[in-house]
Amino acid sequence: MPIEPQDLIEMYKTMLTIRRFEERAAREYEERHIPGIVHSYIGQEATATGVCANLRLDDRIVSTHRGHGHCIAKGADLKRMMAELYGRKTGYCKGKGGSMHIADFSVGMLGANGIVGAGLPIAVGAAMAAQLEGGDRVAAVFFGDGACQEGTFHESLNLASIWKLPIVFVCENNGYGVNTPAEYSIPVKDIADRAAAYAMPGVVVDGNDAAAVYEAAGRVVKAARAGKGPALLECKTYRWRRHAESKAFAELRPTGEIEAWKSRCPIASLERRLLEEGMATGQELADIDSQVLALIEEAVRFAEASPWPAPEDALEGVYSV
Amino acid sequence: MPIEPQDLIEMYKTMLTIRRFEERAAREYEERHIPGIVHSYIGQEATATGVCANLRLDDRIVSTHRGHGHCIAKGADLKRMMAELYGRKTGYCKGKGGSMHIADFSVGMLGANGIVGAGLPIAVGAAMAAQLEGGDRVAAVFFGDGACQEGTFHESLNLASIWKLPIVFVCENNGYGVNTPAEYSIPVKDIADRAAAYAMPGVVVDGNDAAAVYEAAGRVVKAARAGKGPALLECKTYRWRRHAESKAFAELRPTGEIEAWKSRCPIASLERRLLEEGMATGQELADIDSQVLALIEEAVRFAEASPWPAPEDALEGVYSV
Amino acid sequence: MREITYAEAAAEALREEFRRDDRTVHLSTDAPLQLQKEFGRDRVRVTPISESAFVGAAIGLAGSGFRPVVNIRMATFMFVAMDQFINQAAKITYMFGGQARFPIVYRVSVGAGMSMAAQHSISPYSMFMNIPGIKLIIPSTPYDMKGLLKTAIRDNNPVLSFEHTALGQVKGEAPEEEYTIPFGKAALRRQGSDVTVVALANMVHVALEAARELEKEGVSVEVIDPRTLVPLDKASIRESVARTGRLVVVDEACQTGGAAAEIASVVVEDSQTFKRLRSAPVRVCAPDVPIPYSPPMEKFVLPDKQRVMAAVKEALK
Amino acid sequence: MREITYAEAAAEALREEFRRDDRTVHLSTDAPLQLQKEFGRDRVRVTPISESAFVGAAIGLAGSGFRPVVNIRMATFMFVAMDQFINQAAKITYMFGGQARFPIVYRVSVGAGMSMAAQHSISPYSMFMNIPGIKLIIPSTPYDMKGLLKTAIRDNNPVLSFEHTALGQVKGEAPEEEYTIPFGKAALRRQGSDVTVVALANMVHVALEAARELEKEGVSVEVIDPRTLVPLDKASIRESVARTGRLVVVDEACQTGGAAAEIASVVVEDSQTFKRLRSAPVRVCAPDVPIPYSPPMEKFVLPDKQRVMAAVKEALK
Ligand SMILES: Cc1ncc(C[n+]2csc(CCOP(=O)(O)OP(=O)(O)O)c2C)c(N)n1
Ligand SMILES: Cc1ncc(C[n+]2csc(CCOP(=O)(O)OP(=O)(O)O)c2C)c(N)n1
Ligand SMILES: [Mg+2]
Ligand SMILES: [Mg+2]
Repeated sequence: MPIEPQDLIEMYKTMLTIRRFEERAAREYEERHIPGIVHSYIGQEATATGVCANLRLDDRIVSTHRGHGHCIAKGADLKRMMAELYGRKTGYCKGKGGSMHIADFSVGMLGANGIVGAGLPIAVGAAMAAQLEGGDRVAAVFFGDGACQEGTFHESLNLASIWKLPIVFVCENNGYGVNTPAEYSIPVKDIADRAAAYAMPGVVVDGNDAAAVYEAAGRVVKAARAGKGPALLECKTYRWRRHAESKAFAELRPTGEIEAWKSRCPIASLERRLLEEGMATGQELADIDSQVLALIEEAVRFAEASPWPAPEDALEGVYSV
Repeated sequence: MPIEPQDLIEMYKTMLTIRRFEERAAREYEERHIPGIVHSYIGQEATATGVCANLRLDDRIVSTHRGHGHCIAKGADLKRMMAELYGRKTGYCKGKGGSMHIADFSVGMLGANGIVGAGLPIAVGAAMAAQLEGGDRVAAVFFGDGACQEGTFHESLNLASIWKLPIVFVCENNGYGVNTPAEYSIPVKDIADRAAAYAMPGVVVDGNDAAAVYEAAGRVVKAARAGKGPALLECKTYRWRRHAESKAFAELRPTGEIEAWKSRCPIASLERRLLEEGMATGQELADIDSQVLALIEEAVRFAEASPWPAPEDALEGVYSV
Repeated sequence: MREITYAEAAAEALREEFRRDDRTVHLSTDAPLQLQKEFGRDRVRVTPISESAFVGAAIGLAGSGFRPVVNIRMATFMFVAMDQFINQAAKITYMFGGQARFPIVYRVSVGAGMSMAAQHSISPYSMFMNIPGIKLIIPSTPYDMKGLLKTAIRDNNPVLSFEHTALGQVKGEAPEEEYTIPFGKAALRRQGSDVTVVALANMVHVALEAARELEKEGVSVEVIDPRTLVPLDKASIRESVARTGRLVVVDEACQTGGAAAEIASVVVEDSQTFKRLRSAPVRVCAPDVPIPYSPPMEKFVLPDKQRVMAAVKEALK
Repeated sequence: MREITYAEAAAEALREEFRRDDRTVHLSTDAPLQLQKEFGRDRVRVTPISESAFVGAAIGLAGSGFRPVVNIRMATFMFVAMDQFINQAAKITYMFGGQARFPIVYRVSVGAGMSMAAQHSISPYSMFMNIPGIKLIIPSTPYDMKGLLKTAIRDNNPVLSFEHTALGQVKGEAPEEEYTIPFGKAALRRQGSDVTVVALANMVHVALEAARELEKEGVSVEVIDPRTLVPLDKASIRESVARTGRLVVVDEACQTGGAAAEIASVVVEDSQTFKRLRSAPVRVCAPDVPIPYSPPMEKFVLPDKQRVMAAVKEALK
């Protein structure tokens, strides 16, 4: 199916929302309105966006420590996200989870995860649920290049393959696990090459090109819906900021490399395309940005205005009734 | 290097030693002289034998729950092995380990292991030691087809590859993990195909042909010694007996299949070759068998005559001094 | 009443609950054949030896509306999947603010005594007691196995069932009629007035033997089986000790950092109970060694009737 | 005396021991840069995020004559490699009958207080106390960090070092001269006569604060820091409680099944000490919840000076 202008504009808006959310989260972290740790998704927006644009509300995703982008792309509410980062009672997790644990089961976002590689088995379970339900739901799981050296990567892809589960494994290869280059940790050229070890398709895509991700993901999602089993989609991308928003994490990557990737900004390039192909005017895009900024502002105000959890709230909710 | 008749005869003797040891262990288990659990290596003798025939005393191996064959092939002492099975003080582990934990560090046998897949990381460490030592030692690690679905398989092969460690990963594909067929658990045709995911050579060999194993292992061991890094060697073989020597383990494999593999006995086929190619006479082979049987008998007598550990010995040896 | 084995009790519990709720699914490296026959290979699924993957998959299943039962077989195999238990299953209900429920039953066998050596002879429940978010059951009889397991399958939380290897073929009464056993209610296995013995799993039987023997010597022993470790029925234990004034805890796990330490602490830290305590609590556990293979040594490390009797006498001094 | 930070103390310990013994090697997902500079990328090796592989590789290295130091970073990452700790590192010395030595140091950071949420705020030492075969150190000062870590590197067994996140930049005295600290000897952090407070890691400082405050109120608190949990200096703890007659244990891990339960048990089960105990032991721990993210809740669950003071007063009642 050829990509519609409307889809591109939607994706543009989603990416911009992620970008603005992350910029704001970084600022609020810097100003100590957000405690703990925040892993910025800036630079990788096209991946979550392109993949999730293929998903329905009833499809399920599982995310990582760098999960804000996945949440937004899957349709999570900015206000409740920001409130969670602020540690407020109105946050998605009532302030119990924070950045690394945002989830919104109502939109099929089954949770970020602070443990590298831990989301894959959980997503396999979600895909098994989809299979047992008998419909055409799918699951998608995001993880970094670093996670591909964890045992769970291997076990999960294998399980999904032998059971022909409707799941897409989305590797966001941003070139580094903290400061360790992917080329150091991974002896094969493309992580997607590993798909062969599980008899599933492995696809490499430019993770900074939303349209390309959308199309590549579209093909594997469609196959998964049709009962043809899982796939591994490797999106080559880059994070612009340090590993996490804290000076405790040194930035050891070469400056030139960071700048080079910034010049390949996924949002700017989609913007160029939209303008060049006449799918949107500069004014329209500026309007989108204003809308997005307003939403973010609203989210921050919501968070600020939200009550703190009572200290004793900590004692509740360990078990479900 | 072409295989020498003497090597074949040595391997014949090793295989026969394993066979006779296992036959006797099964009988002693049946007669309750051996407690706990015993996983028989019968049918798979060519694998341990062919691989270890390429190893020096100072090379190191790591084994599995089905480890007697590896011990014997690496040169462990039958008396101390049998004494360990008998739970005696003179056993390799002073009666503390039993069948699943026999080790003989003096011959580079770094231990059997009751946890599927757990030996691979340990062997990677042994290979790293070899590399740091700067000589040309290698490590080899044995594991089953079932272990290839554990996360440790993936992590270990990857680590060995990026560090170009001198190690051979020997997968003994006997077609089953307990009663689960390898084809059920593994979506690729050959486990060796997975080597590509770690940019290392993957080799498939007839695990019932000692000479073939010897030659295939020889090539990858040589490469490892030369600093060319690791390899994955898949030996296709079969176990003749149930998963373990206890009726608690049902035998669910098709009878025909078991019989078919018995007709491909690794020992009988090497025997045929030795005779056909005139490398040994029937008498010579019968003499070997007698010698082997005598050694096993001696091992059993040693075990029987050995003292039990004192109950309080249990309290000693948790820590090294 | 009808008698069935501990293993049969578990099978019955599963069959009944699988019939009752078609959102139940079963995962294990080897499927229970009867269950698979009745409910099919899809719902009763054989897994490869990939514990992290299938322990975690159960979480995804549960979070998607299913009620998985996972048989890990021996408790020791949990360690290759430990992150999925500790950081995922136990924490996500809380961490996600209660958005979703995670009804999962993980079954594992524990205990030693079969010369399986250190790796395969472990009773690691105490470590999960320190990880809030998973309920822990520890059936000691066929009756309890069935009733606790049924409650576990209906519970909306991860439940870990510690089932003792040595009890598999042990028979006991269990009615044909439907029943469940509530969590957090200890069973009073025997009434007594001199000493309270709290015992776990197989040790319940050892404690009862000791109690019968001691009765002949004129010592009246009360035996309490907590049945579930999380939640723990502190009230019953304290009430009993307040009455007898003496506590012995019997567990075959290693002593240091074991459940026995928690049970002793629960008793002594309650000032009302503490006041009534007439002698130092005694723990009867395995010493702090990996369980050895050879029978004389293994027998030596596992608590037995003699050690329990000695401990009771110690408490009576 | 010279002052250095807890983090610097660790770096010094490593540097000195790496100079002393060229069989030492270092594995971690991110290498300590100074150490790597001095000893090279081969001996100070960066690993992929493959904890099972490199935790296990350390065992193979140790069994082959090396002395690996592995920095896992946060304790929570141990769980993905748990089998290698529990079934391998801890057991093989014993299980192999002592044929080989396994000198390995595993370093992990523990503790909460940084709004890192449940997965990254864990203090799981008690579970390792129940697994014989690994020694456990828990330094609370720069001096101890250096001395204990040096002893750990020279020890011929697996040692797990629990290092508190909040202490990294805390300064303390440490001599330039070579020293080591023996395992199994508690540090008496403060002498007192009314109540014995046994505190772990960061809680040592909280306990000391509480003790200073209580002194103003005329209460004399003795503060003991066990320094190592395995081996545990039972004698010093019991001796102190026998003198004061009262015990408070402070630990920020969750209460149930924690180290505090073991310490309380060690005290009460000793009949001489029990006899001198004048009130119920009190545990001051985190309640049984996963550690929450939001500061007001996190602050609420972590033991603080007020709770310690209240516990001391409770013990004095
Ligand atoms: C099991 C585990 N080991 C280590 C860590 C610490 N850690 C957090 S993020 C990270 C890097 C992950 O790299 P990658 O998977 O490429 O994701 P990215 O951060 O690049 O998005 C590491 C090592 C962890 N959270 N979990
Ligand atoms: C982590 C773990 N899971 C499960 C088991 C139980 N188990 C012991 S042997 C075995 C089968 C192993 O199959 P394979 O690796 O093919 O070796 P084989 O027995 O065929 O030699 C299983 C499941 C175990 N020991 N460890
Ligand atoms: Mg990355
Ligand atoms: Mg097999």
